[in-house]
Amino acid sequence: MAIVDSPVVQDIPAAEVPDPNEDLYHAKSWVTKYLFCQDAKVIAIQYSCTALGIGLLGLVLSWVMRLQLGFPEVFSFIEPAHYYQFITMHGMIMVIYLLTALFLGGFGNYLIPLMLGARDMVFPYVNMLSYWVYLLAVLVLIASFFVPGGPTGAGWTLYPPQAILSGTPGSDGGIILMLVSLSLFIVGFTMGGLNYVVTVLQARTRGMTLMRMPLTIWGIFTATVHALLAFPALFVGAIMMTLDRLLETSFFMPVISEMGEILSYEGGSPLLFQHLFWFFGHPEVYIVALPAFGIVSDLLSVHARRHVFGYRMMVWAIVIIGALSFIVWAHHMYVSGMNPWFGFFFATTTLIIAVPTALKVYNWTLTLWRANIRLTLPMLFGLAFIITFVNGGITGLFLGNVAIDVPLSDTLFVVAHFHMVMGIAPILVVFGAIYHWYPLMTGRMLDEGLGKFHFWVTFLGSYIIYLPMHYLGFIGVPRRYFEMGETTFIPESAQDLNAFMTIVTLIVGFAQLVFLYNLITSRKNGVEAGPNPWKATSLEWQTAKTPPEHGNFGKTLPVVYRWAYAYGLPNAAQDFVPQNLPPELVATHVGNQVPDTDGES
Amino acid sequence: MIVAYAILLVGIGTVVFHFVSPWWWTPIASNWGFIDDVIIITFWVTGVVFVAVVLFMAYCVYRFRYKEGQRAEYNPESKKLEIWLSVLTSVGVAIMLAPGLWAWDEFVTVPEGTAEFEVLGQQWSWMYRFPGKDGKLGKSSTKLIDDDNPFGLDPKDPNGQDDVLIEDSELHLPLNKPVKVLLRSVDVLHDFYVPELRAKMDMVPGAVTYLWFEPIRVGTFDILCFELCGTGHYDMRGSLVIEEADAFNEWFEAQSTFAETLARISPEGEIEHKIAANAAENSF
Amino acid sequence: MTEAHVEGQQHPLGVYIKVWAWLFVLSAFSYMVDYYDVQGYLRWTLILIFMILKAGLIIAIFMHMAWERLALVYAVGVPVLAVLVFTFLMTHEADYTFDTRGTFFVESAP
Amino acid sequence: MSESTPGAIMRPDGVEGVIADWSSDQRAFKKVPWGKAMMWIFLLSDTFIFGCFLLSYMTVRMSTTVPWPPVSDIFALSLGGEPIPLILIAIMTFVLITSSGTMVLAVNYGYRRDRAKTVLYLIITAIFGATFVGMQAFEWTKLIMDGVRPWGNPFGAAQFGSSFFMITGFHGFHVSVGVLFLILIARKVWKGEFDNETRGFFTSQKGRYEIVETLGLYWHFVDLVWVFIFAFFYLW
Ligand code: HEA
Ligand code: HEA
Ligand code: CUA
Ligand SMILES: [Cu+2]
Repeated sequence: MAIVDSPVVQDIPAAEVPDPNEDLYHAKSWVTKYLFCQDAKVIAIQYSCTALGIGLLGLVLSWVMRLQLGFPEVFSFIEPAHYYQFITMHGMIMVIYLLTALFLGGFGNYLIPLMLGARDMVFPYVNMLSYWVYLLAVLVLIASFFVPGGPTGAGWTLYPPQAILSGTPGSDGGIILMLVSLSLFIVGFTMGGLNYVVTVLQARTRGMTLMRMPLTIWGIFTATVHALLAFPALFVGAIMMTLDRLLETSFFMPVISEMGEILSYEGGSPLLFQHLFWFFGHPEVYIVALPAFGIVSDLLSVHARRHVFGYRMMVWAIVIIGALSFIVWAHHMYVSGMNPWFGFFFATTTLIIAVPTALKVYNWTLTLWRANIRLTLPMLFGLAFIITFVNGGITGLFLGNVAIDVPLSDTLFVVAHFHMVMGIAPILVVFGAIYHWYPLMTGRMLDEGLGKFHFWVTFLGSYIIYLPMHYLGFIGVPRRYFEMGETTFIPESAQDLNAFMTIVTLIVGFAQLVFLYNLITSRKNGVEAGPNPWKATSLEWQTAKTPPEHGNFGKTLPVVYRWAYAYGLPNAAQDFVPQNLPPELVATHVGNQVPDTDGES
Repeated sequence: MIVAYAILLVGIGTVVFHFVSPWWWTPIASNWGFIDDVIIITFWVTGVVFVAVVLFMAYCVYRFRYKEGQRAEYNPESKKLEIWLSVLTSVGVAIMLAPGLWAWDEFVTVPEGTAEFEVLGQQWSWMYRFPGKDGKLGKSSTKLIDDDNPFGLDPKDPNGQDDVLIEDSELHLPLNKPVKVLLRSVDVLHDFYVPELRAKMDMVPGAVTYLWFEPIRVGTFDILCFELCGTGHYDMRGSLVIEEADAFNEWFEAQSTFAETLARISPEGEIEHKIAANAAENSF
Repeated sequence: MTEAHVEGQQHPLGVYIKVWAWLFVLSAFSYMVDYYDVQGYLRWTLILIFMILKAGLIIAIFMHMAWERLALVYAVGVPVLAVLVFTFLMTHEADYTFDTRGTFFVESAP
Repeated sequence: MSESTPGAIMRPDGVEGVIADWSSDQRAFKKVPWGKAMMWIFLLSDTFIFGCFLLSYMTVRMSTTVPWPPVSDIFALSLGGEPIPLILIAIMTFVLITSSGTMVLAVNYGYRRDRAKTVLYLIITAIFGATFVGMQAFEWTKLIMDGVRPWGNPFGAAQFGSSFFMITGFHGFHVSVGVLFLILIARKVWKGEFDNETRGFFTSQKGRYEIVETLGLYWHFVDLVWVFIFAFFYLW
């Protein structure tokens, strides 16, 4: 407990590095201030808006997909090829262009410097480039909707040979633009990612040890490291597939007889791509999950007015999950025809990962124990996250247990699993985080009433979409089917259930529009937040101004004396003690912020 | 208050739904019942934890809701509790994993002497090939595929001459006879799955994959392609008829062999009709 | 060579020259393996040994890893294990593919 | 080698030092400037890229049933009538190693604030680098004239050509980028931008001699990758 116990502060060592960024670069013109801006906070907002914008497209695609599934043959404009293009784009947009970009580019950029007491990222210029390359990747992605043949319909997993053969929609231009867009995304992300990692490792303020960082930062940091090491596999896969498609090399292509015609490929290995893809893909799902883990810990702690339970275990769990997730990838390939021997290895590693994850879940709930829980919006989203994540994680255990995956793989059970654990749980955290940090970014609160509506509809709605979907998976209903048609084994009632899920999807979708409205109007009309409205301890709320200005803090950087979870300290004057409150003031200080960081004073 | 009830409701609702929902396994028709059992085990282990976590949360939200002036307990960690929880979880994992691995071992280990046949996938239809009297399938090559030789069999391989070719999506298998299914694709990835059999495996062009099972129930079942293979993926269906050995043999005899199809193409051509003197006992 | 830690990484030129020479020698050795047409396990072992020695020298001396604090060394070195595991597994995967091809396919042009 | 900086605490060595460094404040890699830390992490990421390239090459080579072409004969070159196997590759290897040697000298002189020598060695390094790329181009031309294409070749497995062009192409791209930066940095050193800490035109960050070391890391990495390519692609 020595590390976390804050009343007894160890010495803050003398500065090794004097405020290394005090001579900040200052923008000279409107263009460099708002458009090509190098301030991480502006870049963060650019990232977030772009990601939410493209996410909205992903959402609309999901409605169209659901319409087809719920009411087959009603919407004649949806052809099979379109359907496959929609699911592909939906999956890819949601996982990569929305969640990865939002958590790392958006939240990462905003929160890392602020929470660590840095003035900016270490390489602001590269950081800015990162956003513009990301934007370019998004534009290329959108462009693929307009090329002849449309976007690719190979599924977001892009498995060759089909991805580049003519039997799959979008195999002319669509797949190439997809691969180009992914490569651009990776290049752009790498520029940003190096910034996040180096900032965390090398640019913390005095007293901010790694073991005092808020879990948000731990989550984002580990996810970024993950991304830097996992994206290379996708990058290499994308390059090789581009070559296979354009130059007819045979990396992934064996001899193929397509529609009676023998193609010129020979000797390649389709499974190689799957390994590369999942060597990236599995870490990728944790890239999406780990920031959510971190952020939700902070949301729960702040709004339960209690420290996170078992902070050190939480940190180690993140790190262990991170490390293990590089050796579980082939659990997506149990029935891919790979070497059967792998099943034993990967099932074991996969289920081992459940142990640190389970500990995180326990610690979240134990954070609530003997707390003083305020049911604010971020808290509600946090609670809902735990439920949906446990539900989705547990179904992961079914799939991870190799023999069980045999009947369940590629059924709707898998779709239900990953929507529960990825499409809902982290999305709920995103919403909670937006309700939590919006006041910091804009100085105003989001509307509470609209927020409650948004919460209940989204949480309950999406839960009842995906819970029953598991059972369709048990029946044996396949995923990625344009329509089921006649079968001997699927009961009539399954179609009614599908229609029900579609209707709920549309209702949930409507709630998102309400959220969007709230997001836009509250910028002008929201209640003034004032400094540190949630009475939080972490540094981002201790800035001189709300919203923080360029350079984040006042003349001097804050000095950190304790961990970020000093809530309910017995001998403190109030129920929270900011990280930078000098020890001698703990017993007396009352107020939302620590006095002398108030900038100009 | 409402929130606590809502959480409670979600937890209880989930359990109730599990027991009353009309949607559940399609009745099994193969020897893989053990996989279903492992699922039931997993349901119990994870279900208990799910309910425990949700109930605990509901209780906390109800009991420790905000009161002005109240302070939360300050007690950052408890080694003892965390060790206990890790151990219990690990035990839970072991209870699920052990039977799972055992079942997988069964699944990938084909018993000696199991009869083989081949399923051939292509966009977007199924074909099947049985070994003839010799019990051996001839070698193939995708390069040899043409209209006259849709399976791409090697005409020079004596084992292939008596192979029985079924250019139709309907497959028949005899009851209670274990079979090893060799899966081959000529173009893209496909996946052979019959929900009642519980066994599926991808078909990979440029390789041959396999699975095995023993049919234990007579009936006609759907064969579906379970790996996205292009626009026609959803329409790539077949049917599997499991029947008594007599009925099967009758069907089987009516099919033609590779040699016969070759002969049909070039009647005057010399075709060596090699039939292994002693038919292997693992033939159909 | 720790005395010269005043400003960044400064080391006597002698070390660099020696390592440079060694790199030449080792490269020459690995070239000899091919030139004299050594085959089989001996070939692979020799190639690997020379490769690892060369790589080690470059990383340790030219890239100054030998003088860095272990915190950095581990941070850079440990993740590479993931690639090694991946490679190891892929050898088994490739072997398996090769075997099924040999068992079931004929190698013949139309 | 405990070292003490004014005002800093004594740092233990070895594994204890790892723990001490990682649990300290401000920075985890002591005395490592931001640029260098960034380069190391970038190189780690790049290692994964090259690792994936090489293991993909390994996988396709091991799984194809078509025999692999006789590499050492294909890369043989006739010098004075006799074909000598792999000779060009051997020369390229020596060129790259030499450039690595000159680079390390440039870094060294940079830290000694010896502007002229730094520039000299940077330029020499760039020249060797460019020579390497030139020989690579020659190699490609020769191979293409022999009929090797990304999609096939007369000597054996098609994956030989595709892997060759892809891997050496990607490596050559790294070398070329390195040459560009060598010239760029040489120019900056020459103009004294690192002595008076001029701010970069784009980045508006101060120029420092550390940049030479950072660039050095990149250059040695390119050499390092070649060691593996040489072993696995040409010799194996
Ligand atoms: C955020 C994303 C995310 C997360 C966190 C996870 C988490 C997990 N996933 Fe999931 N998964 C996906 C996203 C994610 N997954 C996606 C996108 C796909 C499909 C891709 C595609 O094919 O398109 C997929 C597919 C997928 C498959 C492949 C299925 C198939 O295609 O056949 C498998 C198989 O092993 C799997 C397993 C797991 C496991 C074991 C976990 C574990 O990490 C879960 C751990 C969590 C818990 C276990 C819950 C908490 C624990 C407790 C409360 C204690 C109770 C536990 C015990 C008693 C042990 N997932
Ligand atoms: C994070 C990832 C994510 C998210 C959020 C979603 C959200 C949804 N998804 Fe999707 N989905 C995937 C990832 C995701 N999905 C992936 C990877 C696939 C596989 C593709 C493939 O097979 O190749 C898939 C496939 C998939 C299918 C299967 C298609 C098939 O196999 O035939 C279906 C069918 O119902 C579906 C439906 C939905 C629905 C109804 C929603 C939602 O409507 C659920 C409820 C909505 C919300 C909770 C709100 C979400 C909010 C936003 C997206 C932010 C929007 C921005 C603003 C409000 C500003 N998705
Ligand atoms: Cu064949 Cu899907
Ligand atoms: Cu996974």
